[in-house]
Amino acid sequence: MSTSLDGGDLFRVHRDDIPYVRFLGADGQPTQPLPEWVNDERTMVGYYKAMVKAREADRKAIAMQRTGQMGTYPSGLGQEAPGVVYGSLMNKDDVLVPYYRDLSGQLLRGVELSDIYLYWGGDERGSAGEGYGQDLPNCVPIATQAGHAVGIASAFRIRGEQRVAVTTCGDGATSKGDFLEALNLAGTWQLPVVFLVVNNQWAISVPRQIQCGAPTLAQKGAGAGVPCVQVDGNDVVALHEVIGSAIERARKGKGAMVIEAITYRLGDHTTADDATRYRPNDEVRKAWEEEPVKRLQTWLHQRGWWSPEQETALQEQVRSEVQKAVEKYLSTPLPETSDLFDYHFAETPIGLRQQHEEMQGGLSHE
Amino acid sequence: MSTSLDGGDLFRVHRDDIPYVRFLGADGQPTQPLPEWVNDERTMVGYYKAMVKAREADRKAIAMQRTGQMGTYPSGLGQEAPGVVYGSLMNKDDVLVPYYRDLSGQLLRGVELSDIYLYWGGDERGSAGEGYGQDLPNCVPIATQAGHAVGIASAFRIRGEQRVAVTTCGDGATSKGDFLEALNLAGTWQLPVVFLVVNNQWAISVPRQIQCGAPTLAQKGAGAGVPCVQVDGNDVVALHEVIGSAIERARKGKGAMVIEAITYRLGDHTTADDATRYRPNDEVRKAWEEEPVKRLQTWLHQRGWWSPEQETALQEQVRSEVQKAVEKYLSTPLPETSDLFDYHFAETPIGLRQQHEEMQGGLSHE
Amino acid sequence: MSEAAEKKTLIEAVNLALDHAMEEDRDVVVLGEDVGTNGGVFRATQGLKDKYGLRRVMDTPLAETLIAGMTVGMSTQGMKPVAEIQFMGFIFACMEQLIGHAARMRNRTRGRLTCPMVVRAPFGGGIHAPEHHSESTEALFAHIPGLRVVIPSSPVRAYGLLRSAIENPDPVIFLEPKRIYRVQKQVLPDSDFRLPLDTCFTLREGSDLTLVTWGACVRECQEVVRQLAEEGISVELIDVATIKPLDMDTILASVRKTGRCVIVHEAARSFGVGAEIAARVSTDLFHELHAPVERVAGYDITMPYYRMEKHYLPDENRIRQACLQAFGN
Amino acid sequence: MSEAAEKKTLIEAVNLALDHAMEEDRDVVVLGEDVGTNGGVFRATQGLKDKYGLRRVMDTPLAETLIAGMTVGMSTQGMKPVAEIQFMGFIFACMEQLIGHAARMRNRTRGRLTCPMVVRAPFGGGIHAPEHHSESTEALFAHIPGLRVVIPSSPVRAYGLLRSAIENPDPVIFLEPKRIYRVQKQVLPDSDFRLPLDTCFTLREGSDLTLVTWGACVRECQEVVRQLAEEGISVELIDVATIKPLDMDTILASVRKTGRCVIVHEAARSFGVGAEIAARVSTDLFHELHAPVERVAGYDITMPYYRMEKHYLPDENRIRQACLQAFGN
Ligand SMILES: Cc1ncc(C[n+]2csc(CCOP(=O)(O)OP(=O)(O)O)c2C)c(N)n1
Ligand SMILES: Cc1ncc(C[n+]2csc(CCOP(=O)(O)OP(=O)(O)O)c2C)c(N)n1
Ligand SMILES: [Mg+2]
Ligand SMILES: [Mg+2]
Repeated sequence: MSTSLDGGDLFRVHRDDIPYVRFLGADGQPTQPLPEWVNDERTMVGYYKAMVKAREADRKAIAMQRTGQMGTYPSGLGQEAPGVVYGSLMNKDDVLVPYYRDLSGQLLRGVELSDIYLYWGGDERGSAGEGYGQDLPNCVPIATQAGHAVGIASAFRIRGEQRVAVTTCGDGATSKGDFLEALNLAGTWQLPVVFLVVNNQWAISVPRQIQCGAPTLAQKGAGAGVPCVQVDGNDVVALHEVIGSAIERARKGKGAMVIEAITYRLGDHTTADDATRYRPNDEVRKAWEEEPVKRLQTWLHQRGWWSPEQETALQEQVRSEVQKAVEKYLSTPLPETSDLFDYHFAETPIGLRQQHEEMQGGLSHE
Repeated sequence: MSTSLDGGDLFRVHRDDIPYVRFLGADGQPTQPLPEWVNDERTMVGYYKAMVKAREADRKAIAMQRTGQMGTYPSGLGQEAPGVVYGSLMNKDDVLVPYYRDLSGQLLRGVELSDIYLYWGGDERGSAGEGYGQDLPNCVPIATQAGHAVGIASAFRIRGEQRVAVTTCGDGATSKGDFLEALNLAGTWQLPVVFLVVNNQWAISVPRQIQCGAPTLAQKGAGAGVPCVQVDGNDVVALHEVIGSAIERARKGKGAMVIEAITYRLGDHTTADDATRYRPNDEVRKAWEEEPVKRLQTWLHQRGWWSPEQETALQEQVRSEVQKAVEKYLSTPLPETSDLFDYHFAETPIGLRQQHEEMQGGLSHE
Repeated sequence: MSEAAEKKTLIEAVNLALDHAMEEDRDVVVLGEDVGTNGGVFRATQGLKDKYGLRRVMDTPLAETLIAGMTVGMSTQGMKPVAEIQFMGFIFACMEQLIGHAARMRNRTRGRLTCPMVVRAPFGGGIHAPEHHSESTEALFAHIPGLRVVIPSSPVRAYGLLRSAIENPDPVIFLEPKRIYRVQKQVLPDSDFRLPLDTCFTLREGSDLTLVTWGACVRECQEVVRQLAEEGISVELIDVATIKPLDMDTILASVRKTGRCVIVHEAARSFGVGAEIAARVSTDLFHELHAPVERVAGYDITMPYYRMEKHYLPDENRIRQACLQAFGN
Repeated sequence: MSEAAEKKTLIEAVNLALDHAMEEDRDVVVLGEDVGTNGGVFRATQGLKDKYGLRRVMDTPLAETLIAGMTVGMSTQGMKPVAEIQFMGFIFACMEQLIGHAARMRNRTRGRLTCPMVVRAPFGGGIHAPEHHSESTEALFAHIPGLRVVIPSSPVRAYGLLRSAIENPDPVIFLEPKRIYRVQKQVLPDSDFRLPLDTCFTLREGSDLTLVTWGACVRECQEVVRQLAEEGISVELIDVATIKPLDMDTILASVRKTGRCVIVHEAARSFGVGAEIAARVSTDLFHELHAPVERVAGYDITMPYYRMEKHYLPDENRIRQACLQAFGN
């Protein structure tokens, strides 16, 4: 076989400059001039407080799991930042389409922590609370939520509403067809949806480089006609800039965006996992140096907006708030067995009602 | 919500220069210096003859359908070029993983035309012929063949074989998760597979721009870490260059490639379709000016390798070859009813054997 | 002429039901492959794009998983999307969304979010179609808690059931027997006409045997019922129509009366919908049955390509034999 | 100590079967999510990557459709891939490949290409897992012509059936009841040990009633059989194990003897595998049955989250009641 093409050019992986946005370095020092809005103390301190609360809520969930008070739980340790940012920037009537590691965002969206505990405690009512508004509940089958997000965004467009759907997923999820098909639709139809890929470097035991041969996950947008960007996922300033712009743009009818937030899963995949089986300690140690809470704390300190006293008070406050949620969760009585039957259809068919009676009677006869 | 990012840069759709390769223009004139191998008369005339034969085979299939001698048939009219090229360039022990519009390629791979007719004539034995070698049969569920191709390529890699899988699909197929998931694996594992996207501008009635918002389909490779290129799909020289390089590169263990061959579906989607319902005549008329057979004929004429006498002889020859296949097809007796049962498992379970007896007896009793 | 013009085929009834539903409720939208300008490969959505515009009649990219997923998403917003899957053979990519989300959203959120959606798909064989264009796998959906499965067998029932399906607050898999898309014309009732989604239709009353079927097979069954009537055997013919939730009460009441039951369906026999009906009838009417329940169904093989498909499909002869057998012949 | 070391749990038996199969045949490869360094989330593939290397133990990207598709492709090349789907709740994205290709390749090519592949998945509830981690939808696969469905219920059967499944020239869906992954230890036979893929296992002979089950429910059934024996009722216990092709001969022979049949499974009752067995037994043994065939199964609801899952799972009490009922109690 003979060909004359210069393979050098033809065969490179195309990647033009996917932007990477960062404002606060790992040491809490600005890496470039900070945007104006950073001068708003409430916003910046708010981000900090929200992350601290999410972390405490997370810690408590793991503790409860260890003592048999909760089921398998996926910790969000280290990736609190994207959630507090989108949770702050979305309008109440926007719709969040989360995956299962979005505790920090859900709290800011108004979901009750006790509901989140209830969900992981094995109770469907944990996804029923008023705090969710129209937000979708946790999504367990990876990437399937991406389809919902573009459907919701389509509904906004059909109805001419100025609302935005924000959907999150992990790095692993970007390999699944659901994500890619949804992205393609969003690009074709210019839908008001933001895809936030929380790249925490691992999909259970599978590292980022085994998920995808492309240099960035953001560039999955390229093939779908969707603009894409990488952002430091532990830097609330960069996240605010990027997520904020993407939401604003979507709201204006200018279409979708893929954001790859680079962060790290500091904990095990879930409480059922043991990450030391597959992950070098070194890597985790290094990742701790990048983590978002300390980083922002340092910056707030320097800015003069945060003191050890405030820290102590905050820790106390979040502990007590979390404890209240724990108590509410633990004291939630079991549902009626009828609950297991009554929500399959708007009106429960007679056959199901009979099966419920059977369950109550402890009888197997039809 | 305030952000300071300059949206202009952040929000463009990333697309660096996806190469577009063409050598012979629509008028049969070179658009750039031709590669050396073009001086091989046998190759160039061979491509011509193969396209002419494919076109006659196609014409005949439609004619048979119109007269009730064949089922629904998807014409390949206008997109004969990619097939004759990959069909010539692949090694016999490479594996073709086609879609359903690959007649021209399958013929060159050695598949008997009568088998292809038999398949569209509603007979499974049309995919059984020896001519297929290890090639996969036609694939009807869109894009699902892409998964097979990367599986086959994985098998080559595991066994250390220097073989290549070539898989084809349409423009519509690039929207389906199967294609995108397979592409991602090929990029991650650097598999010896070539993805040939035959962009004929339409997926039944859905035009290219409704499939995807990106400027090229080739760039789907970018998000998967796979090099990608566009090529004039009606230009056998360009196709030879690009497909040849991709196969060679894959064989050397350098990984996968996405090739978007730009062509046009000159006919209806299938004999069950009526493209005038949704497609402007003008567009079709223009597309005829780009079609591959005339283009190559013009070039061969100018080169002095083709005469009206040769053309007459060729037409006669292909008609008689095709007619032989038609006769073979039409005279193929129905299979035994046992054929319907005997190929579900290597050894047919007793229950199925009983069902076959039931079928023979015309009885419904189990 | 105008009389005849009012008569509609099954596919035209589907088209009209969609049209009326869209006219009456702005939240009803249609999406799928080729549903726009082309009006669907069977013309189920013909004319809708011109009438209701691109926003409500959406040609999607070629991606069934996406179609199912976005339909779920839209419906959580209270829209009433009607998705078309071009052929049932291509519905399998929707399974994760249908099983994992459509069927569960209400239960998962204890009623906070719901999926008032319809997924339509032509199904079944007998039209000389290519591979993958003739499947009937209604059993896969029937087994899933939270889904409704509906199958019309006439233009009138297609209209009434589809209107109800679209208005129903839960996800409905609406399977259209394409073999009879155009074989029968009926005058449709007016646009208020609805049919219940949880009741079998007794198409003919009888006293000696209950023949239970649905979809395209209703036609062959009707013919057999006619033949048997001539021979003095009175058959009660039930069109199940709403496969899930299954209206066993109607079926049981009938077999209680007749003492004999034959079930006919096109899908592969084993683990098909007929198995559930046969099991229920056999167990619940253990003491009333005069003869074993028989099933006439497709064989446990992949639907053959079209040259041989007629050997697969239950025909009048097989149905008739099974009925006669219930009388000891 | 060394004695005890030889005893294996069901999951260890799976691991050993994979190990031996890979040792004996270079064409056997393992692929899936987290099957490499992590050894699978249940440790089914533990140690295999170290022993057989990255080429034969492949961590795939997170994409079940892909996993199924590439498994089909590999197997057409004569490899014998064993794919792991992490939980059965995530197998639905594989359906198009399994139904459309794995099950059909041999038939489609009249034997030219085949799919000697295995898809393994842990299934069933009872381990307090999160949503989507407790499904049992074996009926969906059983209905598909061309697939085999195999479910082991003990370490020994897991070993013998998995070895056979891997060697079998056709696609096998191999479902592992994760609730009993670690509840029982057995000494495994040597590496030549195989079990047939088309035969039910009669775990205990009896004369008064046939109890038919599979998977994790075998345990509860065994306990009920023990209890009933004390009460003077002799129960024959059948572990179906090979759901498809279904060995009705063994089941029918047993019920012909006992005259009574109870079927137990964890999946939702309606349109489940039990329906087919009940239908066949009822029809084929119409004149021999002393009592109606009863099914004890999951209710027709989505498996509840774990706080309430025990209400869903068939328990000894329900099984026992159903058995007694067959005697008119
Ligand atoms: C469709 C599907 N397949 C497999 C799983 C099992 N699983 C749960 S989480 C996970 C890894 C997800 O990784 P990633 O997307 O990176 O998100 P992360 O957990 O790291 O936040 C897997 C494989 C699942 N939940 N859904
Ligand atoms: C999964 C699936 N969905 C839908 C179809 C029906 N269908 C057959 S061909 C086709 C369009 C394919 O378009 P494209 O990929 O561009 O290939 P072309 O036919 O243009 O060559 C569709 C929707 C199918 N065969 N498979
Ligand atoms: Mg991750
Ligand atoms: Mg096309």
